[in-house]
Amino acid sequence: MGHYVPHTDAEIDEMLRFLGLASLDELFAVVPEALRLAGGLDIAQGASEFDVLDEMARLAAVNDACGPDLVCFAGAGAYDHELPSAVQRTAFRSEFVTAYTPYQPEVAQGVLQVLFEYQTLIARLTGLDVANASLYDGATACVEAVNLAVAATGRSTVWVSQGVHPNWRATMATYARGTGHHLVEQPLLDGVTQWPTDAGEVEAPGAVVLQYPNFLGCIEDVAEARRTADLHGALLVVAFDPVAAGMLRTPGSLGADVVVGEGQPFGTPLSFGGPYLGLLAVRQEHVRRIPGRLVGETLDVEGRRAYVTTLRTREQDIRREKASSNICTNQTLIAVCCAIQLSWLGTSGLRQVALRSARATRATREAVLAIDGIDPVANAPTFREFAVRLPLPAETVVERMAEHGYLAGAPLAGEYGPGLLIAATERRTAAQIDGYASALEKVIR
Amino acid sequence: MGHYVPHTDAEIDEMLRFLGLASLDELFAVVPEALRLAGGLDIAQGASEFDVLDEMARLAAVNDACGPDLVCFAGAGAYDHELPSAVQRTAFRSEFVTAYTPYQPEVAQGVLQVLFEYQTLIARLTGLDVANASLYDGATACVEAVNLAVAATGRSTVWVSQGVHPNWRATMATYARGTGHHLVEQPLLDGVTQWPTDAGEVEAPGAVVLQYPNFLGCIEDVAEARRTADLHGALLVVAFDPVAAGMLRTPGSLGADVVVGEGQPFGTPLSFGGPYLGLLAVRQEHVRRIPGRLVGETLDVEGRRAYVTTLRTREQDIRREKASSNICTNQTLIAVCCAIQLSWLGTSGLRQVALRSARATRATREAVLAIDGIDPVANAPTFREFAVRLPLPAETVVERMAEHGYLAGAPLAGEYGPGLLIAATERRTAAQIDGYASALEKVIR
Amino acid sequence: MTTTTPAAGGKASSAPIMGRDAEPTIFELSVPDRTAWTFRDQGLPEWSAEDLVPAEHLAEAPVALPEVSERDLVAHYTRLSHRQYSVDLGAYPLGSCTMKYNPKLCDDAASLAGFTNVHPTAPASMTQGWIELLVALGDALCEVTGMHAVTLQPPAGAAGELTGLLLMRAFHEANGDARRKVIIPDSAHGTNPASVTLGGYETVTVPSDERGLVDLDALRTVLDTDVAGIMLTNPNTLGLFEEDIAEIAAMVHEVGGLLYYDGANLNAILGVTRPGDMGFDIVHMNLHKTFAVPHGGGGPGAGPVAVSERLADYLPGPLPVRIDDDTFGWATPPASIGRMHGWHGNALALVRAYAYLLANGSDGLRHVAEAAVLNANWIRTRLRGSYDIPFDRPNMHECVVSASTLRKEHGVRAADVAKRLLEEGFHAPTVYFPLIVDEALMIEPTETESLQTLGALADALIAIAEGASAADHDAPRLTPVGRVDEARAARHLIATWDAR
Amino acid sequence: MTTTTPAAGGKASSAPIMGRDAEPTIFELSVPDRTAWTFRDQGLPEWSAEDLVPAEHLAEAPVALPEVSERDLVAHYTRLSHRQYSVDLGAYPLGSCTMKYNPKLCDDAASLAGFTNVHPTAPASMTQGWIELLVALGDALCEVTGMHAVTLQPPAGAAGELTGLLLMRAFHEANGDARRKVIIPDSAHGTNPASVTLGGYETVTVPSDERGLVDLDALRTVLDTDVAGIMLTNPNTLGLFEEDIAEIAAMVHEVGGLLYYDGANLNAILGVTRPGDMGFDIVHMNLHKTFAVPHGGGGPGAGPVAVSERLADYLPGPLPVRIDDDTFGWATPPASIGRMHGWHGNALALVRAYAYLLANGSDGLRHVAEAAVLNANWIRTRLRGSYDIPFDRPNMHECVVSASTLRKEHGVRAADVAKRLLEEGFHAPTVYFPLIVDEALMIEPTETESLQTLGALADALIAIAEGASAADHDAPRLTPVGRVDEARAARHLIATWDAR
Ligand SMILES: Cc1ncc(COP(=O)(O)O)c(C=O)c1O
Ligand SMILES: Cc1ncc(COP(=O)(O)O)c(C=O)c1O
Repeated sequence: MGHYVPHTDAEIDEMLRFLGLASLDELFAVVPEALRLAGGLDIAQGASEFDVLDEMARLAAVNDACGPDLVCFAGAGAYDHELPSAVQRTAFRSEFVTAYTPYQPEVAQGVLQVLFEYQTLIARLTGLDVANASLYDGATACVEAVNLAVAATGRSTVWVSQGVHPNWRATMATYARGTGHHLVEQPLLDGVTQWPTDAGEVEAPGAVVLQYPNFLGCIEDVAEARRTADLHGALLVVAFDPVAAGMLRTPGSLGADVVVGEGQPFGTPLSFGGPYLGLLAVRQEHVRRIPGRLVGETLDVEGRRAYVTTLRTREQDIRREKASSNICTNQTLIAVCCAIQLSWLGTSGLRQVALRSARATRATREAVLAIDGIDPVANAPTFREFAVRLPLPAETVVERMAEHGYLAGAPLAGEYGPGLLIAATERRTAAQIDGYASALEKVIR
Repeated sequence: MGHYVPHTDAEIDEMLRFLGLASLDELFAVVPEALRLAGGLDIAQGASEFDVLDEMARLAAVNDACGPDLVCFAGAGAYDHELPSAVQRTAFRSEFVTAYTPYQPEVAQGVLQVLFEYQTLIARLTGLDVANASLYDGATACVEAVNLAVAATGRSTVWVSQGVHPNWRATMATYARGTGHHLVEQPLLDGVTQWPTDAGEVEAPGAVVLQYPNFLGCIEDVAEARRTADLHGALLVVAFDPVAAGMLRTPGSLGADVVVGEGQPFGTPLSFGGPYLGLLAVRQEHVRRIPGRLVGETLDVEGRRAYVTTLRTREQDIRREKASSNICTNQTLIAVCCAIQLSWLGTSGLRQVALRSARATRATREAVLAIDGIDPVANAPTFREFAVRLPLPAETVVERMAEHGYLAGAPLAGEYGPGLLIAATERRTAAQIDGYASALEKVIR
Repeated sequence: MTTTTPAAGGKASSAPIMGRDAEPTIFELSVPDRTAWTFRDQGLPEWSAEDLVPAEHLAEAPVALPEVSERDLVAHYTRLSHRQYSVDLGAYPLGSCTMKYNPKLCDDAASLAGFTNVHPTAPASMTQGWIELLVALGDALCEVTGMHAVTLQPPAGAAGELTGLLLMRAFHEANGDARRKVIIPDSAHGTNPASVTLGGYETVTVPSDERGLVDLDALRTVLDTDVAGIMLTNPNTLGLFEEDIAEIAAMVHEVGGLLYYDGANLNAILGVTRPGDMGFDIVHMNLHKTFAVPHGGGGPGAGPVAVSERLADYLPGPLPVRIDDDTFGWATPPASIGRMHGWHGNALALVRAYAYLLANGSDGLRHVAEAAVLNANWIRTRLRGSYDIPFDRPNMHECVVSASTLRKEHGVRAADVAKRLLEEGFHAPTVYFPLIVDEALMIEPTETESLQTLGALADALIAIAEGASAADHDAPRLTPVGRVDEARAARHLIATWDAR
Repeated sequence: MTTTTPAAGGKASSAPIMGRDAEPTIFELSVPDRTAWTFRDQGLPEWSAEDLVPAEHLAEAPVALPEVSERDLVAHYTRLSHRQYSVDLGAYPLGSCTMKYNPKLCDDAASLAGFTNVHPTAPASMTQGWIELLVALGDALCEVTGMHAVTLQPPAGAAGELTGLLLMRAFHEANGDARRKVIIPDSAHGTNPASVTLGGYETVTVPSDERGLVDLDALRTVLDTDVAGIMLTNPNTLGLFEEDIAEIAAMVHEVGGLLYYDGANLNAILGVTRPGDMGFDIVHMNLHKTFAVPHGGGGPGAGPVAVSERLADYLPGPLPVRIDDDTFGWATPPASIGRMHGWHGNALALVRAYAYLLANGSDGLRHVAEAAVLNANWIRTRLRGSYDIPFDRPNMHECVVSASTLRKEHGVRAADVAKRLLEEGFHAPTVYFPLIVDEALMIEPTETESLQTLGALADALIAIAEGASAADHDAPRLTPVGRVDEARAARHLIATWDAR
């Protein structure tokens, strides 16, 4: 039943009369008879909101959710960080949740100002000049960065480190089917990217792309990547972990031209992978190529500070086939969560998240590597995640560890070889880490 | 540590300097040395909000909460009705939650208007002229009604039906220790009150109090109580079940002078008994004796409709020892929930809740009384609740039924004799009722 | 065609974000047969009302309620929320009300299904978590107040006061002496005398002396064996600490009276000093002031009452008790006065208070008091010269200033200052209380307001004083409605939509 | 002393409820060393950064973030929310955006810990509930669109479009024919041509005829074997149903091209007719329009893509699949184009859409379409005479009117009408789109707005037209800020606080 249609039967009649129609069906007279759906849709009739919530609760209950009964040691681009009540309750106020893209700035200063603050925060985390108002997720942000670099350099060959998240590389490859970009993957050696000294036969790259820290948790040498990019006049695209900004040098300070990342660690639950948040920031010189929405500060007629979406001529609705990207709807609400979470953290809190996550990871790493039969995949320094080789398939280990109350990590495959990727955040305690290690020891016996 | 104190050390120093003080301790110089607490409070140091939530979650998890795993057939003044998402999410907006009593009407029109709407809704449900802006709960509302009646009649003897909730009668008796009111309880016969034809030796009553439907779920004859009251020139106080207004005649239409009730069934979860909502409405002639806050419509300087708390001279802050009640803080937020829930129900929805609850109760009653060894406590007609005698202690039955996933009901005692009070709301389905009855059959074997 | 019914989904007329029209009432938005409700399919026989209840009991006509869609319901109340100021929107220096910021963690704690979906009649065996929480909270509150036992039943401060007075009465009656009087200072809150009356006592008022404290000589003259006790709040409602409290206690106890502590101002002394140590026998707390239970636009609150050992046997029951290390249950004291609430009090409010207590801990609570007192002294000192300060001495968590000079010189009253402050973007202080101060403005910043906020508040108050003029009578101008005609509301009472 | 830092706890300056000042930025509210964060005690060795990471990788200076208290954080963002209009505050007739009311039940469904706390790498054995939901949603969306298979990965409509174009490309390449062109009508949304480019195709635009529909003759002239396909939305962006769709489909298929359906306007035809039955091969849906996923101020949304059988093998993977009656898992189609998202798409948005779908059911969805179309026709009819109606014929879920006469006679443009409407308490329609209508005002009331709301909206629009004057250039006046200088923003770009 159309619970959410307010019209009473009397009103429907009144409105039809006003339109000179005899029935609701006549509204669809323009639809050719042959195309009309006979008998209606073959899905169940509507249910009460309470029956619906029961069904949703049933489905939710079937999942093994992270929490006290399944302590999370998985990362691989999706991290189990704290979600303070103040951030969640403020970000999800209905004014933010039920607004559209701020097309009428006079009544959208709320969203616009939060986005302006968000852009500033992301610019600071990346060490670059300008950030946009969000993209879909880390993977698609990486694609947009490559498209920007190719447009800027006019060269469509792109060198991509195999340290970049495999799903992100898969997404880049998929988009490349349309753009025709030529993606050349560069291998890792003991956890960090080996950049070729010259391009050889093939066209020199327009972009050099790496992840910092990379998928295996290893801290890449961004400065060297910068040198590689310079060698070919390519732009340096760094996919970074925003949490690392609490301890490590910013990609911008290391020479990145474009920085992208996944914003989920700041204010967004694991959510089975979405909605997440695509971060993207660029050097000033590339601002006119930046994809998606950008909020700028300006004045209103009375000279009061005001915000508005700007440089609109880059966008699809105006530039159409020549737009810098096709993105329209983005991830604004997740950007709002991110901005509020970063404000909750502040300078010292950001450092604490990084430090506490690194400590938990160090403790976990030591406990896990102390188990014989388990070896590190790489020896390069790591920050908040690390990979190990196990005596039996990672998938099996994950299944068995679940029975002990742990999400053991993310299984590795492909170019990384078999193994398990393990991460620990500021939420993990010594007790949980001990429990994890002893369970793991049992499980691999 | 004081997470919620914003002051930085530098600011504290700056402020102390401004005050010419050397330390925070000096702020308490006026406190005699002998009274200062040495060594601080003997409670744990502060914890992070996440540790606190873990502890709260631990405590919550220890309880057997009503839901799919414990289907609720208990009532006795606290009912398991539906709580629609729209009502809960709207009522708990922070503007309503974090405001004080509307002392500055120009910036409190939100709360004031909702209360004005609430007063109107409660007046309609009771069938009387004016309702106040809430009291603590049904029990204390009953006390306030008696105080009003005694003040109005100048007679301090009060006849109270034993059909009134025992906890409410206990509360009335407790308050009577201070007011000196003389409460005379009147017994039930086969579920309904037996009113004495004359007062006998003792002073005639200033108030006659009954519950409709009463504690055992039986529908009292309010008209007869009215006649009894008239016989003695007493005011008739009816404690009603607001859900009954969806089917039964309103207490006002049956002659009540003052109607009180428990508002929990509309928009408030079971909550282990609080915060609930004290309903109180009176005939116009008693409005100047009404306890607590009252919101009235008026105009602002520009002639726009506005709301404000009114007839303030009745209240403690102005009238002091002569006030109509000592109440100050009331249950406004719960009144907001109630008003929004009643608006969600509307005319037809209110009828549906009553009808569906009565149907579920009828079905439960038939299934339960079909079990041999179980007999009704009374045969008077019931609305949404009924009482039975069991072959073994109700407490035992409740414990055992819990293992089958049911909250069996509320045990009876005292003047009612041993037994179980059973209620079913619009949430109860045929399947649950069948399951309940067959479990009960097993349990009493 | 024309449309007469106002449109909730339509004009955001009442959201101050757009326009300035009033929001229609929910009754004006009602359209016959429109619905928001849905109910689950019960799978039961569809008995009619007549099948279920004898006809003579059935209403002829259904009660008329607003008929709106979920969309209109949400729009209407969301707009009304935009016409409501609140702590979450800014400072709320309402004296005596302790409008501190309430941590959001407490909302989450109070939303746990394991608390909200528990039936009050469920046996102890099924509610161990609840009872453990109540016991732990009670223990902590006893420690904070320095008392021996506590009841969590009273749903607010005034109910706590009455509970205390009934305990006083029970105590004296048990000792076979019928006393008739309870003393309160002239600065006392209105609920105190009102509760005294309900407690069956007669109020005797003692004046304050030039220090703003209880006048000891005056007290001496009213103290006799007919005095059941005295009700005090310390710091008192002027925000001043009753320095002679020990002596007062001795004097009252001397004549066999008891001391009642009105805990509304407890925020000032958390972890610094305790009513029990001052000699009080009975203490109520306003958890909705001191322990961050949000005020909800007027309530619900919670007003637990803690007592010394000799009064413990009279407490209302049942009381949550620890039976052994990990079992909890209920017990009613031998000489219990009875019940002050239909169930166990405002239970979910108690959950919030307990979460707040755990988060702050002993160190945090002391810091709360320090910052609250620091802020209030800072404000008083800043306002010196702009407002009269009748008792210009170190105060505790709040300070009372006066607009009497402003009134004499510019005809600007405390109420005008309050309305002007609304225009400046702050909630107003409490006005005209305590009654002993002419044109009183009672300012309680609370500890959660920052130095920057205090500065802005002080700047605004000073600017108002400096710019005081007849124009202030037109304030506030930028609020959803202008100054409201309170007299008119009382003259032609319209307390319901149907009374219009 | 003076206070320079703005005070979040202080002036409710930005809450329109009081005053009219701007809300400071969070950066202006920052005070060195102030904190809101708390973290649990990990019980781990307190290794320093140097202990954990080689020094050369460590930042010299920490990244500077705002330093505020929880209280100021909440006040700041709560005030900003009071400067934001939203569906929950009132009507939002933004054409093409389907700003319907989003049932609150969906918020509760999407908040269940069993959904929010699941890690995307958790194996199928641990996420059966999630996969079952995705399968059930996918099946329902196939039924609604009349298609065979679906991917839920695309996070929004534009991503869905690109997915569709990449599927087109994969299909043609598999058949060994390299086609270069994709046709779109001149009324198409900007994302269509932008996606065509990203798909590696060249955009060919076909004009609309005097009916506002695709010009068949023009279409015929551009159709050849170099055409990979055509992208249409039906009803089109004028809100008109493409009556010749069957013939168009035949023509396009004739030359071996595919038909792509832009589902932005699906709300109009739910349960009435289906893209699949019209002959479309690929369909994207905007769940954030049709299926009540709230827009979140710009996103997130969800743009699933459904396809006919012959395209199923190319879908992105992994796809959620039913393995047997009660087991679910993942499978990647044999010729999959790859991935369109890092994980499984905007999963929680899919939860909302599924809850909405269950609540409405087949009967509810059809009723949604009927009411949406009824409302849009009612509005168009009411506005006749007050605004130009370039294509004054029965429309579907939205109608496009024009201010061109108002502009000629009064110099009042569509943008001015929009700003005036804000003053009247409504959100504005979409302006200047579709591009083929001069001074376009695109009005989509949606089905959740009542007749009363429509009436109020129409009355306001008519009053604006009747009162049109130069003064309209000063609108809006009663909003948190007045008309915003967009040109200035672009001229001196200030995209971050640090760029000022
Ligand atoms: C000094 C004082 N005493 C008592 C009370 C009454 O408390 P409550 O409003 O919780 O009943 C108050 C509350 O305003 C107060 O300020
Ligand atoms: C007709 C039409 N097509 C495509 C889109 C793009 O959808 P999205 O914003 O979800 O990317 C929109 C959204 O505005 C639209 O209106």
